Amino acid sequence: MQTMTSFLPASIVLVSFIGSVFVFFTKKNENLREAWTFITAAINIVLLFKMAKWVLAGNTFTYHIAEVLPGLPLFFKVDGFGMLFAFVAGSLWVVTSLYSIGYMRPLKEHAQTRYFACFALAISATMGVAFSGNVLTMYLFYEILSLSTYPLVTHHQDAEARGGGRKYLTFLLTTSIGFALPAMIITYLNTGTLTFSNAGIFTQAIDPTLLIVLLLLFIFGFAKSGMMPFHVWLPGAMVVPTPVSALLHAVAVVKVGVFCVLRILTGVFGIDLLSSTPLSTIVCVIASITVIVSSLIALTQDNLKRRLAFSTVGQLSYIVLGAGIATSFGVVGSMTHIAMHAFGKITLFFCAGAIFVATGKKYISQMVGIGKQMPVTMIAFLIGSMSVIGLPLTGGIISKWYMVLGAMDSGRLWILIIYLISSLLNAAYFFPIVYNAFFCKEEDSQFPNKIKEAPLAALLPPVITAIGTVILFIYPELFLNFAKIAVGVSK
Amino acid sequence: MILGFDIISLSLILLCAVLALFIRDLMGSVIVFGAYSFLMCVVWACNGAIDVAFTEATVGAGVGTVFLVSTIYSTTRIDTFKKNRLLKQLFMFAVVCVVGVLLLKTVTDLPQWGDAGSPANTHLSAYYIENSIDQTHVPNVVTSVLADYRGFDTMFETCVVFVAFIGIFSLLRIRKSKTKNAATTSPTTELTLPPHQEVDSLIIKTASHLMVPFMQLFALYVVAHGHYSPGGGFQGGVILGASLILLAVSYNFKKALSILSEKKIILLVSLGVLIYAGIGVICFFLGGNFLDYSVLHKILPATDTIMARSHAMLGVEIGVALTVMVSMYGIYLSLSSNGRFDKGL
Amino acid sequence: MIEQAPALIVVIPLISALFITIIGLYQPRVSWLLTIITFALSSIFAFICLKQVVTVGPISYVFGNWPAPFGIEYAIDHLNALIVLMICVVAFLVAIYSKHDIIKELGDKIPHFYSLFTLLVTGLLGITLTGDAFNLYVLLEISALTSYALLALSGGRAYIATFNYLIMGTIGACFYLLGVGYLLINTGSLNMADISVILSSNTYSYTVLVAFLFIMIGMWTKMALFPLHSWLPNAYTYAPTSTSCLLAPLMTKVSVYVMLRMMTSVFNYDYIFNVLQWQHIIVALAVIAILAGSVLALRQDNLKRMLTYLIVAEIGYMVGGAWLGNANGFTGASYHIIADGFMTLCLFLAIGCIIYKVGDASLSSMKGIFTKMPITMVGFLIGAFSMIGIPPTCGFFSKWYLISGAYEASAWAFLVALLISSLVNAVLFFRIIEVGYFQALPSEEPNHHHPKITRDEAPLTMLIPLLTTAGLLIGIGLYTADIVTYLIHPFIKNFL
Amino acid sequence: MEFIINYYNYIIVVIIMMLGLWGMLALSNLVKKLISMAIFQTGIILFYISMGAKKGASIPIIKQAYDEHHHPIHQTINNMDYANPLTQILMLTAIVVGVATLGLGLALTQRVYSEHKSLHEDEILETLS
Repeated sequence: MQTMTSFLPASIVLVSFIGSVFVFFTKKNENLREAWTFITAAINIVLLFKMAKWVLAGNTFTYHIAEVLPGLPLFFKVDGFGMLFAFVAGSLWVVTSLYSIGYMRPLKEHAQTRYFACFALAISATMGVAFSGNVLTMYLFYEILSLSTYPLVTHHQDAEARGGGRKYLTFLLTTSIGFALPAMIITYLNTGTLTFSNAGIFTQAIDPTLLIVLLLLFIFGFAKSGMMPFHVWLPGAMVVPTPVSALLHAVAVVKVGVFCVLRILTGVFGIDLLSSTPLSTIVCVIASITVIVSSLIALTQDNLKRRLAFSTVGQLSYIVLGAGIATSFGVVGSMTHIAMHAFGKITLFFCAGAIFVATGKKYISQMVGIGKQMPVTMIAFLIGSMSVIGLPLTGGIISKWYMVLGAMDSGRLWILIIYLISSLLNAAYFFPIVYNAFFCKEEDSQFPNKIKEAPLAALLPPVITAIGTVILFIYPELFLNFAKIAVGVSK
Repeated sequence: MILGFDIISLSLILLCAVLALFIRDLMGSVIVFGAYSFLMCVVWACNGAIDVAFTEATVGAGVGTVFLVSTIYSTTRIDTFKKNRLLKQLFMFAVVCVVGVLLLKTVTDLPQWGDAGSPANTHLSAYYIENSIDQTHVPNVVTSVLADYRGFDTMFETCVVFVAFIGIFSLLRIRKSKTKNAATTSPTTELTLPPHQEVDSLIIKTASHLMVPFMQLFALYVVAHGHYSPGGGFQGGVILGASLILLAVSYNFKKALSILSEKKIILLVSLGVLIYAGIGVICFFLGGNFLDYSVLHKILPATDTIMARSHAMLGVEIGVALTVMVSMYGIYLSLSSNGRFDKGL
Repeated sequence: MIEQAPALIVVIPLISALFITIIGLYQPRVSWLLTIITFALSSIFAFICLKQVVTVGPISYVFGNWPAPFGIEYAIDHLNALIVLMICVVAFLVAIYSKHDIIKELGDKIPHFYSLFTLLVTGLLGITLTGDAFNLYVLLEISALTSYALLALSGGRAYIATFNYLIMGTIGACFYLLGVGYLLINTGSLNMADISVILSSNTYSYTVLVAFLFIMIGMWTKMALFPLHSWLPNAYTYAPTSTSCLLAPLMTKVSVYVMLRMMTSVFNYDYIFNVLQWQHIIVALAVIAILAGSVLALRQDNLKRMLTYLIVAEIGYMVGGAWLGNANGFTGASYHIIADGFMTLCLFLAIGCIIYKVGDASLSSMKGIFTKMPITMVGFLIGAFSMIGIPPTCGFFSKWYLISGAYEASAWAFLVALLISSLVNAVLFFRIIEVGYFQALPSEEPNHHHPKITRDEAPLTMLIPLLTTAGLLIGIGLYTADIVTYLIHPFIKNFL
Repeated sequence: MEFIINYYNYIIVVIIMMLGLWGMLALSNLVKKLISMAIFQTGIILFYISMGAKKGASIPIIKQAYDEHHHPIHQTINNMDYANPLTQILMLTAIVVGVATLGLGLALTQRVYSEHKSLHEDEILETLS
């Protein structure tokens, strides 16, 4: 175990940021602009791999940015969990960018430069969150992310998009300023530090009621995690272009939300404190309610993207639930689930987008028989949904497996039942889509029996991520090891 | 220190104050207010504050009233009354009563009137009285404190006058070329006067003509003799200003502006403060703190450090007088002509 | 020259104001240049003072070489050195900024404007530096008189608004003077440090309470704390842009500083928080101020007017923070003086640029403003983020300390009010961003996806100050730790 | 009676000040407001002057004796003999500030009148709304 001071984490954040600036200033030349996106993404990946080797060896990187408050600096600290998340975000960024080009260009979307610049900025902020060494740094990048994704949410600039954007910002800022900020300050005043540590930072005895209040403030404060009742922005933000949905739901926004909650649970409260107090149960109950309710809502949605959105809400709570169990396995499972769900869900969104690009259809009821026209897309969709449900041959099962192990460890059987019910519900809202797509009666089919897939740039990404989902089943160590290092479980 | 007199005049003052607020005719109100100011001078003189009384007589009762009258002439003298304000007035009365009771409660805590041993009369002021002669050679302690011990205050006080002039001037001054109805008038600086202004009384003209030199002479005495007798830059300056105002009132603006044109007024107002601040700056260059007059003995002939203070005080008083004179005059011109600089009262 | 720096900070602008008036008679355009040079010099000397205070501790400068209680003293400690620097820098930036705006709005009154401008800042600098209670009154009146004149220069509705301000301002100043009178009658002294020594050696009588109360009410009137705020929005809204850019960041903040100064230098912690125990009432007032300011701001359609109500709310921040009675609250209030000064400046400068180009500042005229004036809007955004309290702008850190203080003092209402106000700010500014960024210009048909709005930026003299201020907001934010450790903590250490 | 004599000044001061304050806040005519302002200020000035008064004291001009060569003879000066100069200086300043404010207020009043053709605050507010 070594701690190294290195500019690497900062450089990753900076590279994306500079990339965004370059994108902004090359708006005249579309190809050059897109080239910048890929160059920065590639540099990011390279840098990430460079760090990964060291982190897997059990080391951590730190980088001190500035001491903004006395004794409370902004600083980066890279551990396994941060690396895991950075990898997910970094690798999916490449795919999403590719997809964005395939999606935006045929549709001749406006303001593409703004779109790509904000996208890069959002990634920069995401990396910042991933590498944050204390709550303050995390909060800083969390807010930057909210602001930089706002133009993406309101991309269409019509009344509906503005409404969605308004809702998006209202919820995110209300919660982050109204809950997370005071929680952070109160924590600091009580403990004198905000630096993440696996043992938690509430080392001195502290009023248990205050702890509960803080816990609630933190969980709801990072509303990007979509915990009910602060999930409203997520379906509301469905007006955005599909690549943005992918970004929101899989790569950056919501994942940053759960990442933050997980960080708070493991790094501020600590597993030991959670499990030794009723806090763990509180987290589990909140998360369980969200899991079940959102799954039920998802069942009733006809708009494919909205159904996916509610599915996301449920899956995010899964992750929180895994951490709420407060056992090593549970936490490893939920950390890994960030990655697994990201790959699965992004596949689904890519598919939804590909369907929209190819046919212009948005509603599930209009997609009967679509498998005949777009078989590749729908197979990818199948794989994605399997992963989200947690079926074998996809990465989803690995993380779910760990979470179930964790639940058994903690001896709370009702959590197992929650997992079971929710998995069934997941299956219930995904499989009919796939089933109808392929096995509908000939006369119900709304599509000609002729293969007409979306353009390659929109088709390739879901295929890549679907394959990624399968690979993650075969080699889960890619992300599992990071999670294990983060939690301190031996490989 | 005639106690009974004090009490009587204070009661009269109260009466005047009430009247000034409630007379419907604004002109009457202003006149009563002038009386109020003069009675106030009396009270202050009774309390031993001769310099303050002097200043109030010239500034408050004199020039202040002139300003008020000028304004009423440029606007209206009728104070319309509306019933719907009664509620607000009652509410404010309640507010004021609360504050008043708060203050009245302190009265018994205060040292008795005329108590020479009260803290206010012993700590700083005793130092000034006992050391003024030794440290500055100026018998009038008010002058020495005003221009030396607390000279920095006084510099800004002069500045206040300067600011008032510049403020009023820039607010009111209208250059006809800028206004829309330029057709009705000729350029302002070259003034032609409406005929009724010409029908001035010869008696007034002659009387004021005779008075002005004596006023100015007296004013100069007040400025120069401020070290030894009541008075100083402010009082003298105001009297000088008043003499000019008298000319402007009894003659016309053309005559007034021929004595001091607009440009000269601005120049002299600035110059007065500049003299004051300049003396302070010279102290810088001679190695002292700002306004440390004692270092001036290095450049003043045949003076020691103490006399240097005395001399420098005269210098700053002249600066004060200059600014006050010209700005009072300038303010009057602006107010009485509503900024047009064509005709006044 | 270094040891004369405290006096030079004030004397340079004073003398320059006179020269501006004189030279302005012949060369009106030179006054702009003179003003800039003046405040550049003042800033340099203010910085020298700050450096000296940090290295050797508080400075005392006596005028006329009379020892402290007898002559007038400038007492420079860590906090007011910082605030003086802020005032100089703000004045410097606004001076640069005002060039085009003044030519457009005021025409031939340029030298008068700059003369009053310079004197106003002189007054504010003096108020901040002086250690003499009566000297403070004189300077208070200088800054007040100049501000009346400056505010009314634009004409129209500004006259009656300024008249109301004049009445309220005079009441404030008179109350202050009365308070000083009560102090004088109790102690016989005018020097703040001297008064403090004499006061603490005696028992605090009822007259001291009245003195304190009146000084506070005077200052609250001047700073527009909630029930006494009614003059501020009108006065600042109808004023010339450059005037409101100068007054909005400085006037109220300096009054807040005087309040802090009186609490720390003249009275002491024990008297204010243990003997009087008014803190609950005043924090409650601050809460109402914050909420009322925020709610009233929400109802405004004119941006400038909206900002004036935000000033009312921000005053609540500082008053509340100072009266929480703990280190964090006091730090927050002190730090917020600086932060809010630059924040308000940044927003007012941005709005000024918009008014200069678009003509008015109503919400509906903001359509397409991002395309038209992108650079201005970058500055506006940073100012807005700071107002909302998004790190790493300085607005976040002042909120941090204020919330910390509120938590420690268990002032839950204040804490909630702070959060609500942040959210209201978010709503306010994102409303503008939404209109300005995502709504096309009125002339454009709605479905046109590539609006051809030509860029039409404000002149460089306006943009440079704006961007500098925006940069300062982030810079101050990143150096919060240094500011707090080296400047604010040494200041409050003696108080608490 | 004793009480009245000892504190008469202060009581009048309070009444005058409150009268002025009330006028500033409650009266509607702008000129009246300014007169009230001046009354308020003179009230404060009277307060300062009253605190500086000393029974049986002369005005604060030191009676200086000189020898035949016009050199001042050193003498002990008793604080009790002269009225308080400090409060007087402060009030000199206050008077000047007062008249400056009055002047500026009057200038504003004239401008308000030419803008709204009224000196009545309520009337002006009515025309504005």
